[in-house]
Parts: sequence; C-alpha cells; structure tokens
Amino acid sequence: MMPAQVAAPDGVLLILALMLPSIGLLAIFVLGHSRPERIALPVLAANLAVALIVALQVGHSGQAATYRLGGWLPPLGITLRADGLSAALIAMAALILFVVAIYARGNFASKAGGSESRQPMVFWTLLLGLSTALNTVFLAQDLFSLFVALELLTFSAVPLVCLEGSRETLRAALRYLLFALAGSVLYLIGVALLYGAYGTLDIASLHQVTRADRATSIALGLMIAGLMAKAALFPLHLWLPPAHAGAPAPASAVLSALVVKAPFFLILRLWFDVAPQPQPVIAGTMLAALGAASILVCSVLALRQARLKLMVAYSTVAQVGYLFLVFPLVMGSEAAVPWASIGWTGGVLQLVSHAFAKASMFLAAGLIAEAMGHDRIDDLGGAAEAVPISIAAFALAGLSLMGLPPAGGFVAKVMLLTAAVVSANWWIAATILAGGLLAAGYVFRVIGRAFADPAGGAPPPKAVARSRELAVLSLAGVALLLGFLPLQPFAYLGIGQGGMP
Amino acid sequence: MSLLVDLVLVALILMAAVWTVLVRDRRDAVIAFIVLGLLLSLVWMRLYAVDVALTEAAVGGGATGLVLLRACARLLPVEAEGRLPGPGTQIAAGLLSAIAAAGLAAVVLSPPVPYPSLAALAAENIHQVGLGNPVTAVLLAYRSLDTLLEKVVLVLAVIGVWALTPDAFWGGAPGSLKSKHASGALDLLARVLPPFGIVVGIYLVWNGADHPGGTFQGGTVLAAMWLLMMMADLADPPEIRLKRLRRLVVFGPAVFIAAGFAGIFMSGWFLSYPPDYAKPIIVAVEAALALSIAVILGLLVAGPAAEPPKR
Amino acid sequence: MSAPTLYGLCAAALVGIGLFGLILHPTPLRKVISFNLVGCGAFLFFGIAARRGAGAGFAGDPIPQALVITGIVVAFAATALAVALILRMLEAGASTVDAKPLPPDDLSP
Amino acid sequence: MSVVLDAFTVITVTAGLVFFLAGTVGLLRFPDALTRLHALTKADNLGLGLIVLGLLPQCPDITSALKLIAIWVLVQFAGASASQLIAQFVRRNEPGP
Amino acid sequence: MPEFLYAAAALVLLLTGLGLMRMLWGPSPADRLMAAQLLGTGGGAIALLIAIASGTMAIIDIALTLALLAAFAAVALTLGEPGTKTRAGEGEQ
Repeated sequence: MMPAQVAAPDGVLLILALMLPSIGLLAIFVLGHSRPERIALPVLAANLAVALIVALQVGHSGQAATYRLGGWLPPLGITLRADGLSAALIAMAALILFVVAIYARGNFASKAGGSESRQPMVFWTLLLGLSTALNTVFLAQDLFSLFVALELLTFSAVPLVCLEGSRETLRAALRYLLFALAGSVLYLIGVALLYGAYGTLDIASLHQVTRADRATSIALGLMIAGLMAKAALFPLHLWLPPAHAGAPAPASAVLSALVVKAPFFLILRLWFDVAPQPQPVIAGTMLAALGAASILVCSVLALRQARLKLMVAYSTVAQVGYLFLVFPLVMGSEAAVPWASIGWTGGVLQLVSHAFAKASMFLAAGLIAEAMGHDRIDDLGGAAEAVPISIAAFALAGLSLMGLPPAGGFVAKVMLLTAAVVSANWWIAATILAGGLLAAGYVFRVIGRAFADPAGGAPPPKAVARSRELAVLSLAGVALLLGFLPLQPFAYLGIGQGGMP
Repeated sequence: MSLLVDLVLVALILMAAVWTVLVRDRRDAVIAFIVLGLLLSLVWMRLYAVDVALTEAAVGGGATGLVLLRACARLLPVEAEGRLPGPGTQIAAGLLSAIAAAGLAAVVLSPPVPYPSLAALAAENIHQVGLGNPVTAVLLAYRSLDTLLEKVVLVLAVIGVWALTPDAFWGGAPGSLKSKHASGALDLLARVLPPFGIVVGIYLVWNGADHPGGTFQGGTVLAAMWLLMMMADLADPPEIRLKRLRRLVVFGPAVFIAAGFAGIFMSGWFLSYPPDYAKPIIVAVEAALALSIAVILGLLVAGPAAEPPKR
Repeated sequence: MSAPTLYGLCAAALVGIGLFGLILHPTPLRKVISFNLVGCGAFLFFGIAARRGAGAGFAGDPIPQALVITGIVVAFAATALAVALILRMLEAGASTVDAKPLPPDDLSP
Repeated sequence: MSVVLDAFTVITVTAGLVFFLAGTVGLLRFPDALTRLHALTKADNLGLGLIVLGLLPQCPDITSALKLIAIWVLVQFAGASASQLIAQFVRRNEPGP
Repeated sequence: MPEFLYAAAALVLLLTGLGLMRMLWGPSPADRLMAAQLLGTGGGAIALLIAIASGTMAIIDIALTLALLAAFAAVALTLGEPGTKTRAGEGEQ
C-alpha cells in the first residue's frame, strides 16, 4: 500500500498540531531552562496559528482536512481528520490555552538567571502536554489513538491539580487519577470488544458497519460509562470540585474549560458516529437524566459553597450537565441529520461558550484571591474596587452561565430550550430554566459581596497586573461575542460530519 | 491435551486474582498480583502472542511488582489497612461486578463468524517496511502514531512523578532503593546478572525487527538491571536536574519525531519510511527508544527526588 | 471449548473481580492494584481477538497484540504515578488516605 | 536414531518431573520455611536441569540449544542467590527453628 | 512427542500451582517470597516444554526473560519487607 495521495498542506498542519506542543514540552524538559515560559509561549502561539489556519481552511474548502499517518490507509493505519466541529474545537482550545499562558506568566514566570525550579517547569511542560492531548482528542479518528489521547490528558492534568503540594490537593489529585484510570480501563475494554466485533477501530469505517447487537451495546455502554466518570457526570462527579478548586488558577481554568470537555466530545463521537442508528431512546433519556441531576444538584451545592473556587468548580459540573441534555433532544428533532438540529448545535455552542466563560471565571477568581489574599465569598467586600476588571469579567462570564442575553450561553440555552419544547421534553425545559435561576443565584451572590464595603480590619488588597486582568476580560468577551451568533444550526459545524468527505 | 494446560492455567489465574482482591494484608495482595502477572505471561504464550508474553513477563513480573512492593514497604508502618464498607455496599459491588462479567462473558461466547482480522492486510504490507515481525510493523509503521504518543505519555509520567518532589529537593536525587540489609548474595547477584541482562535486553531489541521482542521488552529488561544495581547499592539514583539524564529520556522520542518529519521529505508522509531504507531506520528508532524506555522506567520506579541536590 | 473462548471467559472474570476490588477497597493502593486487574482483563480481550483473528500465516492478528503492548506500558506508567502520589501524600502528613469527601473548608485558596 | 533420542527425552523429562513432584511434596509437607526453601531450590533446579537436558535433542537448531543451556545456568545462579536472600529474610523475621 | 511434552507442561503447571497455593496460604511471609522464585523455575520449565512441543522457538525467549527476572523479583520482594516491624508487630532491628 504505497501512499495513495500526495500530502495536502492542510493535512500537514494536523501533524503540526500534535507535534508542536510535544516538541515544546520535550525541549523544556531537556534544556532544564530557568525560564520555561520563553519556550512555552511561542509554541502555544504557533499552535494557535496552526489551529486557526486549519479552521479557516476547513471553512474555505467546505471539506474536512484529513491526514493518513505514514500514508497507511485505515483500517491498518491511523487517520487524523478535522471536520467543522473538530476544527472549531482545536481553535477554541488553542485560543484558551494561549490566553491562559499569558495570564500564567504572572504565576509561573521564573526569575532570570536562576536555576530551574519545580512549579514553572512542571506547569509549562504539562500545559503543552494538555495541548497535545486535546488536539489529539479532537483530531484522531481511531478509537485506540483516542485512548492514548485520553491518557495524555490524564497524565498532564493530574499533576497540575497538586502543583501546590498541600495534603488536600494531593488527595484531590489522587482521587482524580483513580477516577480517570477507572474510566480509561472501561473505555479500553469497549475498544477491545469493538475490535473483536468489527476488526477495525477507525471511526469512519465503524460508522459503516456497526450493528445493533449485544457486543456493540456492551462495548459502547462500557466506553460511555468510563467517559462519564472522566466528564464528571453526576453521580461520578465527586472528584471534580476538590481537584479543580485545588489547582492553581490557570490550571483550574484549563481543567474546567477544556479537559472535561474532551470525554464529552468522545461520547458525542461514539453516539453519533460509531453507534448504530437509531439509538435506543432509553439510553439517551438516561444520559439526559443524569445531566439534569448534575445541573440541579451541583448548582444547589455551588450556591452553598463558602469558597469562590469551589463554587466555580461545582458550577462546572452543573454546566457540563447541560451538554448531556443533547441526546434526547436530537432524537426528538425532525432534522434529517443530527448536526442540522438546533439541539445538537445548542449543545456544541454550550460547550464552547462554557469553555470561554469558565476559563475567564476561574482566572478572575484567581486574581480576586491574589488581590484579597483569600477566596471566602462572604469576605469579598471591596473586591469590586480592588480588581474591577476581574469582577466585570466574572460578571460577564456569569451571564453566559445563567443564560442571559447577550452572552453565548444565552444562545446555547435558548437553542436547547427550544429543542426541548419542540420535542415535548418538558422536564428538560424545566431543568434548563431552573439551572439558569440557580446559576443567577450563585453568580449574583459573588457580585453582590464584591460590591459590599470592605470588612473592617481586612488587610488592604494587593495590586495585580493589568495585563492579566485584560487577558481574563478578553476570554469573557469571547464568551459574550458568541451571543451574537444567529439562532440556527451552523453549516460550518456540519462540514465533514457523518462520514461525508 | 494442550487444553489441559489452559484449564489449569485459568484455574490458577482466577485463584490468584481472587486472592489479590480478598487477602487482608496489602503486601500479600501485591505478591499475588505479581504471581498473576507471571501466570498471564504464560497465557500470552498459549495465545501465541509471544511479544506480549515477553512484555507481560518483564513489566508484570518486574517493573510493576517493584513499584508496588516499594510502596508497601513504605506504607506499612504508616497507613492502616482501611476498613471495608458494610455488607450492603459489598453485595451491591458484587452484583455490579457480576453483571459486568456476565455481560462480557456473553460477548465472548458469541463471536462473529467469520472472525474479523487485519492479519491478512498486515501480512500484505509487511514487505514495504522490510520487517519479519508483524507486531513490530504495527508498532513502528502502521500505527506508529500511537507508539509515538505513548512515548510522550511516558515523558509526561516522569514529569508527573517528579512534580511530587518537595520544593526544597528539586533537582536532587530520588530516594535510595538500596535494601536495608546488606547482603553478599545481593551484591553478587547485582554484579553478575546485569551483564547477562544487558545482553538479553539488546538481543530482544535487535531481534524484535524480525522475531518476537522489541523496544519495550528489551528496554524493560535493561531497566530491571539498572534497578537491580541501584538496589544493591552499586549505582545511585541520578539527580533529576542532570542534563545528561534528561537527554537520555528525550533521546528516543526525539529520534522518533525526527524520523517522522524526515518521512515527509523522503516519502511524502509523516512517519512513513522509504521502502529501501525502512528497516535500518526502524531499527535505529527502536534502539533509541529502548535506551530512553530503560531510563524512563528506572526513573518512574525510583520516584520523586528525596534529597536536595549536591553542590 | 476452544482456548481463546476459555481465556475470554477468564478475562471477563478478571474484569469482574477487579471491578469488585476497585469498589470494595477504601485504600488507594488496593484500588490501584484492582485497577491493574481490570486492565489485565481488558488486555486479554485484545488477546483473544488476536488469537481468533489468526490468519495469513500469522498465529495471531498482530494489531491487537501491538495495542496490548502499548496498553501495558501506559498502565505501568499510571501505576507508577499513582504510587508516587500515594507516598507523597503520606509524607505530606495525611494520617489516612481513605477517599472521604473533603470538608468544604479544607481547601486553601 | 530419532527413536533413541525420543526415548532419552521421555526418560529425562520424566525424571525432571519426578524432581518437581518431590519439590512440591516438600513444599507442602516440610515444617518450616528454611526446609521448604531447601526443597524448592534443590528440587526445582534439578528438575529444570533434567528437563533442559531432555529437551536438548529436540532442539531444531544450535541457537535454541545454547539458549536452553543459558537459561539453566541463569536459573542455577539466580536461584542460588535468591534463596540466599530469602534465607536471610527468614533469619531476620522468624525466631530460629 | 508433542503430546508427551504438553502433558509434562500441564503437570509442571499443576505442581507449580499446588506450590503456589501453599505459598499464598503459608504461615510466614517468607513462604510468599518463595512464590516468585517457584514461578521463575516452574514458569521457565513450562515455557521450554511448550516451546519445543509447539515448535515455536520464540517462546524460549520468554523462558529466558522469566529466568532473568525471577531473581529480580526475589530481590524486590526482600526489598518490600517492612524494615521497622514484622507482621506480628514485634520490634526488629
């Protein structure tokens, strides 16, 4: 099997998306440099450029970009593929990682001339590790490569949680690792069963051949269960709040905004691209019910948190819950293909807008904690004066979580709501509305406290760098801009879906 | 008659597995798990997956066992064994696990006919990479991306383990692996075995191109020899700041990535090899990887730095 | 019964036993060991797929064999990381490592 | 010729099996750890030695035969060292017999 | 001849299994240390018998690896011994 076609330039970019961050992390590791951010920032900038070019090319050509590793055709070889959805998501991930990196210079910039120190070295290498992992998750077309990508994600994310090294963060990291490993191994069993049933792991090939039989259902059931643990879907969410709240702010931002989205993205791929259609209604309803439980339970828990970062972390579980509402909504829609339905589009938009909003929120929470010296919500009085831009960003991002106009979360939630009403899933509609109200409760609680007078005897707030505040605001701004998208399925996200070229 | 071997083997494995989970003492559980690993390598042999059998023997019997035993030695005085949950939870856990096992067993009992396989496709193309061992062809050619990314996983694992170093010790050496009790037998073993082991390790890597064996198997054997020398106090765990050490860790992945990009220029695709030079390139990449794997596995077992760097 | 089927049933049992241990044991080291048991079961499923797919002059389909080798490596790395975390946690002074939920005020900002 | 070699194999391997059996009986019956260790190392190594000896005529090529011998030497050496280590362990951890 | 060798392999496996059971149940930790040792020799013998019986010479390499690492496992096991107290809880130096 000689290479059957000449490598298209856009295809090579997919390789760069995987390899650039890997090379960057190896370089930081081997150079033992005292200033690792000097390698990481340019690499992440290049990664952003690559992702944007891929996204533009996909939009321009109206076709998915593909690359066959080593020229080997599936099912023997592995294919990378950027369809509209993947291209949008790698661009999203690259942008958030880049902005977080700019912000993180304030946390993990090392002094000139010093020797290598632990936290900067670990943070910057693992941030690049996350970049490789996310790009692989979004681009790989092979179920086993996706397993390796999930492991890349786990190995990059877990040490970030306990970067600080306190007992509690170590414990949170360990619990995260155990959940992630259990999830991986369930996924792996599913991969083995699918290979045994079909003799291929290529998603496009599987799409053609999957049957609705016992082996396939058990395989997909195990894989989805494993991914649910990684995506922190209720009741497998226990690991997430302490892990995301214990990590340093830039790490929390990436974990909440991007890392939990990767397993959800894979569930989406399994559900729409691998599983035999149509899916059993009961399975979709069960996922949505767990999503609804996540929204309600964790929103209430978020309301009751005393610490800002824990509140934001619980809000992540709730907001990820929205994503799982998609499955019955798509089944109930009359659109010919899932990606032409507003339920599917609303879910994707929720994924993207939550990513920007939550990244902004965690970074803002980090700045607020730096300025005030603590993150107790009740004692945040005076924060609005001390870090006005961060509070503004927090509020703007909060709009997205609540689903108020003009935020991106508004469009997403309205689309989900409409889909729920159209398909007569009234309980889903009610959950979406209740989740919005609860989110309003926990966001306004913070904003309200921030505008209160400072408590007597509190130490004066410390100043934080304006550039970092602007980075936070820019992410909230993107979340807001997404709100100006029209309320309809986007042709872009449909590019290359469903095994089409 | 050969089925008799299989039946006995399965019975022993199930016994070791139940023992691993149910035995009270932590260290006994680890030992039972090591026994299970060795038995599994016999299973892989019965399944004619010799490459996997070698890997399982090296990792299950060697590396994983050592990591877990070290942990036991350090945990025993500190951590209580922990209390098992109440009977309700136990029954629920048992039921859930039994359902999962029953479902999987049902899948096993109804295999598709004919059984799907990529063996024919792998055989058809193997001449293009000039290798005799189809498993190596999969690892280094057909599915080389997985192998490459797995090496990145290993480097990340090293960083993750090192990340657990207390700040004051950053750059220093991992805690000594040496046995608390000096022993002439251990000393002798650690002097005589490594030369054997290094020969076997290199043989496995070299042999892997055409016969069962390969980078990972060879690398693990090399790592085991290094660890043996560390345990006998013939070698010290290296300081993690050492540039030389880090170059060794990165060497294999770097060569692999470089070969990948070279492929774009030589034959059009990332990680493709020009047919005439495929075998030498692959063997070179394998040798580099084996070296890095040996160092990485040793470092993963040695753990985070436990003393400040020496001046 | 053919050998692959026998080992397939063995794999199913290993997964069940490992899952039971994963849920049953409160201490992380035992959970890690149980995770490895489930992993062994998962690998064996690839193994029977390989053996049943024998053909073209190979005693087994090489693709699943290669996947298992990658899987074993990754599982080892995961075990090493988990063990390092457990030990570090003890050094940091945790008296017990039971996975109890954290009290909300236990986290410093 | 081949019949003679086959007979040699059967006899030697059977003798090896007897030593394995003896070793196992010793393991099951001997009263304390040190004597059990004795049973284990002596019987098993002799058993393996005889099996290797019996298999040598069946090897299709000289490399395999050499490997077989190497394995036996390795097990002899490693087994001796390991049983030393275990014996030291026994002495440290158990009040003397 | 293969039939005989397979039978021999099964017998060695059975004996090794019996020995293993003894080790796992055995009263002292030292018994468990011997388990790995036993599998090194027993496993090696089984691998060799099957290699010749099935004509798969590559299996000899498994025996080689097992033999090499059996000693390694024994060292690791003595390393895993608790340095400060025995299982019975009495002090030990």
